[in-house]
Amino acid sequence: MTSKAPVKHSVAPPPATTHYQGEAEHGHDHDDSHVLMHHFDHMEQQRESISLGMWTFLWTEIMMFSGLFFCYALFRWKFYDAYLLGSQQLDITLGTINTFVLLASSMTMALAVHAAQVKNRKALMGYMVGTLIFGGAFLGVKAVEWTADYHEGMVPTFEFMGPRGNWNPALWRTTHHARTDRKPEEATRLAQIKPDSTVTYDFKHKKEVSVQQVKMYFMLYFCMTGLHAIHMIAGVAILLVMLLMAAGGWFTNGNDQPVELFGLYWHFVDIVWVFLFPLLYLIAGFSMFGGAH
Amino acid sequence: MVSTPAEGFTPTPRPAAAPGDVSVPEVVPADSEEPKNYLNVSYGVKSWLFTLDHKRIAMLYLLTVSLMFVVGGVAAGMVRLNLLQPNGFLISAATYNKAFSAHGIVMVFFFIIPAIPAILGNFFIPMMLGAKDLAFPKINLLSWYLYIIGAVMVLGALACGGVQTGWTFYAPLSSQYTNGPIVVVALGVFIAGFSSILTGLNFIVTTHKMRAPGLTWFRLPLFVWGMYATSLLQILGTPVVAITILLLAVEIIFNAGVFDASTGGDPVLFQHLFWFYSHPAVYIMILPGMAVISEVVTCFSRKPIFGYRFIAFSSMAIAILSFLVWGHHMFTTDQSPLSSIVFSVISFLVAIPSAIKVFNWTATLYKGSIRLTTPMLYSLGFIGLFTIGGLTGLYLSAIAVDIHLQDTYFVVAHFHYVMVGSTVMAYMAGLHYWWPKMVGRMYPEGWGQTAAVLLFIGFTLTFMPQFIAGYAGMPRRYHVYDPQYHVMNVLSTAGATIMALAYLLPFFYLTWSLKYGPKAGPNPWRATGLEWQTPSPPPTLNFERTPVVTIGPYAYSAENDEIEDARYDMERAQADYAAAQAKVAGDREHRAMEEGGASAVSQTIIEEAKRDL
Amino acid sequence: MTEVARHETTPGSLAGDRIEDTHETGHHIVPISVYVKVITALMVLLVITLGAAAVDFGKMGLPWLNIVIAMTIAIVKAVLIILYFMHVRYSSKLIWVFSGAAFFWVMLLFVMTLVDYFSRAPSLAY
Amino acid sequence: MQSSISLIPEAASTQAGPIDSLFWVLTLVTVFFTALICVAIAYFVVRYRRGAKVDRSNPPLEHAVLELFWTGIPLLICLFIFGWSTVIYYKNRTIPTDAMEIYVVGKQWMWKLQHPEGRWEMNTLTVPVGRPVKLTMTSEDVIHSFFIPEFRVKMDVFPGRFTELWFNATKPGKYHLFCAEFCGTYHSGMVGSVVVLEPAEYEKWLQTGNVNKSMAAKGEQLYREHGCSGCHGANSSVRAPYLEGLYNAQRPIQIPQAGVPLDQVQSKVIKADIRYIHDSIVLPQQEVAAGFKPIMPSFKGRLSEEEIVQIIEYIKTLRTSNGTNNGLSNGGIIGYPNSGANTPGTSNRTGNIGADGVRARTHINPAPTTTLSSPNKMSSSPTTSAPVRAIPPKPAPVSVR
Ligand code: HEA
Ligand code: HEA
Ligand code: HEC
Ligand code: CUA
Ligand SMILES: [Cu+2]
Repeated sequence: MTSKAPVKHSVAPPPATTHYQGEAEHGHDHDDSHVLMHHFDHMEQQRESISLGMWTFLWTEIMMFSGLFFCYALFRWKFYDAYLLGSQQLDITLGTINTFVLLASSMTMALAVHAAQVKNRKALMGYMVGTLIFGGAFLGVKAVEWTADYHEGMVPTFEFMGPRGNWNPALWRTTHHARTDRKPEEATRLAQIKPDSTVTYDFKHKKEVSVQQVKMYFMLYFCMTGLHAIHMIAGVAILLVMLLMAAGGWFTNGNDQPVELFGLYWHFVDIVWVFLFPLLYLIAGFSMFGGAH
Repeated sequence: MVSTPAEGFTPTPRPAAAPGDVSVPEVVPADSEEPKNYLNVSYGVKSWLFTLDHKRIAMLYLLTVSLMFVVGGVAAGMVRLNLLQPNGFLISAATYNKAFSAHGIVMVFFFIIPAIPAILGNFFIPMMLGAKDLAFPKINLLSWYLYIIGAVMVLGALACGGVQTGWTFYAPLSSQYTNGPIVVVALGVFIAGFSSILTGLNFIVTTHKMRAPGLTWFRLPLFVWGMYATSLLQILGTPVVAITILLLAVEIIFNAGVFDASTGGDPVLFQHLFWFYSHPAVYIMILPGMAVISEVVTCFSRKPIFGYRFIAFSSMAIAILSFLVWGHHMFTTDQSPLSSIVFSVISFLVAIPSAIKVFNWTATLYKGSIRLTTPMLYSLGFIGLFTIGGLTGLYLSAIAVDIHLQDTYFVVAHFHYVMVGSTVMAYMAGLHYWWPKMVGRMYPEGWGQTAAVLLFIGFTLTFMPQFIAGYAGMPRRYHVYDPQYHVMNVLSTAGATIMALAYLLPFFYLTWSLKYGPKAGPNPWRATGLEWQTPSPPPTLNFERTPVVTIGPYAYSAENDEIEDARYDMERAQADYAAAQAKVAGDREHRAMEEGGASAVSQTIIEEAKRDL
Repeated sequence: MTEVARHETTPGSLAGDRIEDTHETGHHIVPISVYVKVITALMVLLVITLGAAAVDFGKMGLPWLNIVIAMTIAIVKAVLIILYFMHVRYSSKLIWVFSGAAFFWVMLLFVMTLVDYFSRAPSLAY
Repeated sequence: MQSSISLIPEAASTQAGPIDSLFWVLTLVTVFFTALICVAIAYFVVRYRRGAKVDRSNPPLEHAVLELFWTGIPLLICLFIFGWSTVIYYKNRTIPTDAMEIYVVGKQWMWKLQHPEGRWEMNTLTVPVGRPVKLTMTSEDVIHSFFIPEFRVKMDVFPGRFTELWFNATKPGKYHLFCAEFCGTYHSGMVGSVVVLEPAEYEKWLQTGNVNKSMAAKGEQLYREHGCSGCHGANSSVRAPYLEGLYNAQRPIQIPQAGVPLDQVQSKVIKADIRYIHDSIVLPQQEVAAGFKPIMPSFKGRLSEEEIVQIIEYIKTLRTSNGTNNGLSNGGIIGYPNSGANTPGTSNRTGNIGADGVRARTHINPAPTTTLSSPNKMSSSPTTSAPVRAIPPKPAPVSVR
């Protein structure tokens, strides 16, 4: 058990040189956090304050995402068909893989916390690396997905890219599938697809949705997954730093709280995805695959 | 209220600073050569910009927030001046729109929301809790920097172009039909939002975890209760408006169509999300004001507050109810009648806690020993104006009447009564009340009282006519208006000039007092809060030892005052006595010198005399 | 091994057993076995989610069923993670409140706003 | 226009009365409580001023009864006012079935008002006294708000929806018309007046001035031009429902569901009101006339709001010989499983949309850039001096087709 700095448990204020430490929320900058900071009276108070702070921070995170979730809910309710069509453009396999990966990373993170608590440095580092790998994998898959989305013309237009931009329904998967059983009239219609027109997605029953509404789905899709990904990236970055610190035995000397706090953050990000996955990918499932059935 | 065991200083009672009294020479302990406090502990720009001391951060806020107030005020000056004539003689329509938009945005997001929490709360919550600092000093500093970044972005955007959106940024106007650096402003507000979130976070944790031993929830000063409720609102509301504003930016950049009716999007959705924050935000503005009033009113009626628990709980009631009424800003949209009615009834309910507070403050005066110092004047002004402002809120929450009043000057008058007449008054009250503690010097009482009265007059003259113009149907955000409203607007502008003056005075005399104000002892008001149990200005860690609290706040009593007075007179006598002795001693010494060679006797006498001092 | 751990985490300090089970997230050490159980549960739930989604209840005239199932499962997952991975189960009352409260406010946002949309003329919904 | 200072604006509609009385009661409450508080404060401040020799012995610190009292009284007052205001609100909101209709299109920064008889006005609304008038309003661009202080009525005007507003003017005269929702640079210029005439004069007025073909007549023309008749006409090969007697008829429609074959979708009966017809034109796929194929192309973007409204006026005039709802317009439901399900509704001629007080409830897709097709568009608007739109709106993604 390599513990570099022995834990201080002095109740007396440390020398003035002691740094303040207040950013446990942000998961980084954990120097001396196992030392009693001079504005706290004792370690217990410090620990509790910091973890309470973390939870409060998670409040704000939850409220922030909830705004997006509400927009999603509202328009899903209004434009179910558009959402259906939109979700069919996504790659459920990749989505599933990512969900799996993220849950796994939560597991490793939890184990990392455990390792820190039992002061097992090697295990701690191992689990951290594991979490890093999973987290990285998630981001990697997302990157793949997004590039695919781009090539399949699902990225809504930038103003400066002109009215069309990359946005091109004619490229969408479903429409591809649809081509298989296409009748002349739809052929013409499909050829005419413009960013502001409507697109047929169920040729059997002549169901059309406004491309604009599908676009709204994609906007929300990119906003939600984007915001989530930003959190992931931040998490991975922080975790890297913490890994180095862990190597130095920072968290296996009784100062396991930073790991635990980061765990809270990581699990929260995981939870967000747990909701995003079924909402964005699994609308009424695979039934519509291949356009007609 | 506090027994601080083995405390270095038992507070030397000071005469409450009535105009006459303050100038009384301090009774300085003999052994004091300029004690170290948070101001003189270190010098230099760096020591301020990188400080982690909540008191210094509060002072940073004081500076910047005041600046923003002037900016917003000057914008208001433009608005009012232009409305002097019905024909918009002064500035173009676009400029006018930019002026009131800037006014609203700056005043709301950069003046009133940070004003009391980030300045007074930051400075005094830790002290009232007997803590050495806020729980997260670094985050505290971070939030100030976020505020600065946001402010710079917004001011920059306003400087180069400005926006014509009003502070409400309604889509699709803001998203599609007007240009200008809206995205920059939006992001500025977004960032400033996080500043206020972090402040709230800090307060919540501090209040939960850093109370001094014995300081139970019901021994907390009501100021802390109020700030706690405010923090809840900040934490739960602000993120929503943040994401909404972000969505607006996305809407503008990517043309997302979420708020755009022509693509099936919903403009009303924006209003829902916006007001989900912005109504609680109005209580973010008023709750701190109420918190200040609760402190000041008790102190200057020398009497424990009336109905402590009711005031405390009403704050929490407001905090929760305020999340259920936002729809009352949308009565004339095509919001469904059902939800309009639901929102209406809850709006009426949320009025009740405020009513409770008002009545309890009034009852506190009963059998008090009231002195009309500047803070007290502001506070009484608050109670009166808030009553009017709040009750006119009831007009607006009555749907039938609001249909007529929505977006008229009646609304403008309403919210200036509650924001300016109430919150800004309370802010002024708090600033004067705690000024001696913050800078260690008294402000000139006479000037203070003059400004307070002037503000009250100017305010009433400015905004009372707007109620009338409003019910007569004058729509807000009008650059030119129907001549029938001319008279009211002239009155209003006249009032505004008086107000500007009334705000200018404090700028001057408070600055003046920094250097020339008479020294204030630890407790010039002889107040009971923990913050007064330590020197002014306080030392960096606030207290030399963590105080131990044994009883509730506000242990004021007129009888005590008499004893204190007596004690004060005694001390003063002693001081004179000592001075006299010193003089005598001096003479003796002198004579001894003349006699050539100081005798051991005279030496000892001198020593004694010196020690007496 | 948890037994050992218990003592190891609390090196004769203020943060000793006294607090361990009462407040203070994280001082209670959750045995690995629990984690394993939870993660298996999560994975199973994930599979169920997919399975349920594969069926399109819309065709059976129950278009709402898909989303209901999906959300219920998601909530269960979230609760599992919060309780065990985030240790709320072993935390102080305060943390219980804090971890729950946010969802209360999210509910306010959803309910109060949807009251408007649902009580508008029906044709908005299709 | 009264130019003197008016504390209370003239009350010139049936709605104004109740609102004013509620307003006065509220004022009473306000004055009372303000006086109460202020007097109490003044009294205490004087009586218990510092140094005054008065009895300060054992001051009360808490008084449950008092608290209850001043919680209860305000609560009662509040609930009373709430109840009253809500009643007024509902009364003022339910639109009389016999109200005459006028269409309002708001756009930056002017109002265009169209009388069904074809008379149109800019920024002036002329109405007869003593007759309920219903305004069906929509916007070409941003949110505006139609506000007549003297009538105490106001309603926001949205792009992409209909909102409704009604009033019943009680005295002839000229009143203010304001736009109350900030709508851009010349928001304050989006004002006009409401002229209330004696019924006789009104009739006269309708004939004079810039009458162009009645809306219906215009609509008929468009109906032909855009090939509506080609499908809906009596002798057309396409299987499209006849529109005779459609207006206000009970129509069985089907709302397509994801993955459900249309012929298996349960049909439901709704009233073919303005909103429905409007949507059938711009979003035909949204609600399909039961038993028909959803082959009608959308006319979104091809027809301006104004034109659509004219077509609707025309469709309203389409009546069958016997004046009843033509069974055929339920779609001669041939060989469709659910045909038995829906019986032809009977038309309630008196029925008027929104009689249930329900507001516009759709998102139609106006083309924000289309301009009002009126000969002298700006001349009559006060903002002539100003450019019509200082800031050209970004082309709404949908507008061009
Ligand atoms: C500090 C900020 C603040 C505060 C405290 C309030 C307090 C209240 N406000 Fe206000 N309000 C605003 C700031 C504030 N408001 C702003 C900025 C706007 C406009 C935003 C915009 O459009 O730009 C606005 C707009 C606004 C509207 C929308 C108007 C419209 O646009 O059509 C409504 C409608 O219900 C409303 C209602 C109320 C009510 C019921 C209260 C209540 O909380 C008041 C409670 C207080 C009292 C009731 C007085 C004390 C009680 C007594 C003395 C006892 C007697 C009491 C009774 C008999 C009940 N406000
Ligand atoms: C805390 C918030 C706050 C504060 C303090 C104020 C303060 C004032 N407001 Fe404010 N006001 C709002 C919040 C606030 N306002 C909001 C949210 C809106 C809605 C905006 C919108 O519609 O989007 C609004 C709108 C608004 C309007 C309506 C504009 C319109 O709808 O067309 C008017 C008009 O009279 C007005 C006037 C004033 C005046 C005269 C003051 C005075 O109290 C200001 C006095 C202060 C000073 C003048 C600064 C200090 C003095 C000096 C530095 C001296 C030098 C300055 C001069 C000589 C000018 N305000
Ligand atoms: C391609 C042929 C076609 C054209 C052209 C056409 N329609 Fe239709 N219309 C239909 C069909 C088929 C339906 C029934 C299915 C549906 O409701 O979508 C219909 C339905 C309607 C309905 C609903 C009628 C009901 O009974 O519910 C209205 C109203 C209507 N059309 C108006 C118009 C107008 C106005 C135009 C011209 C601007 C027009 N249509 C042009 C084919 C057409
Ligand atoms: Cu139109 Cu303001
Ligand atoms: Cu409000």
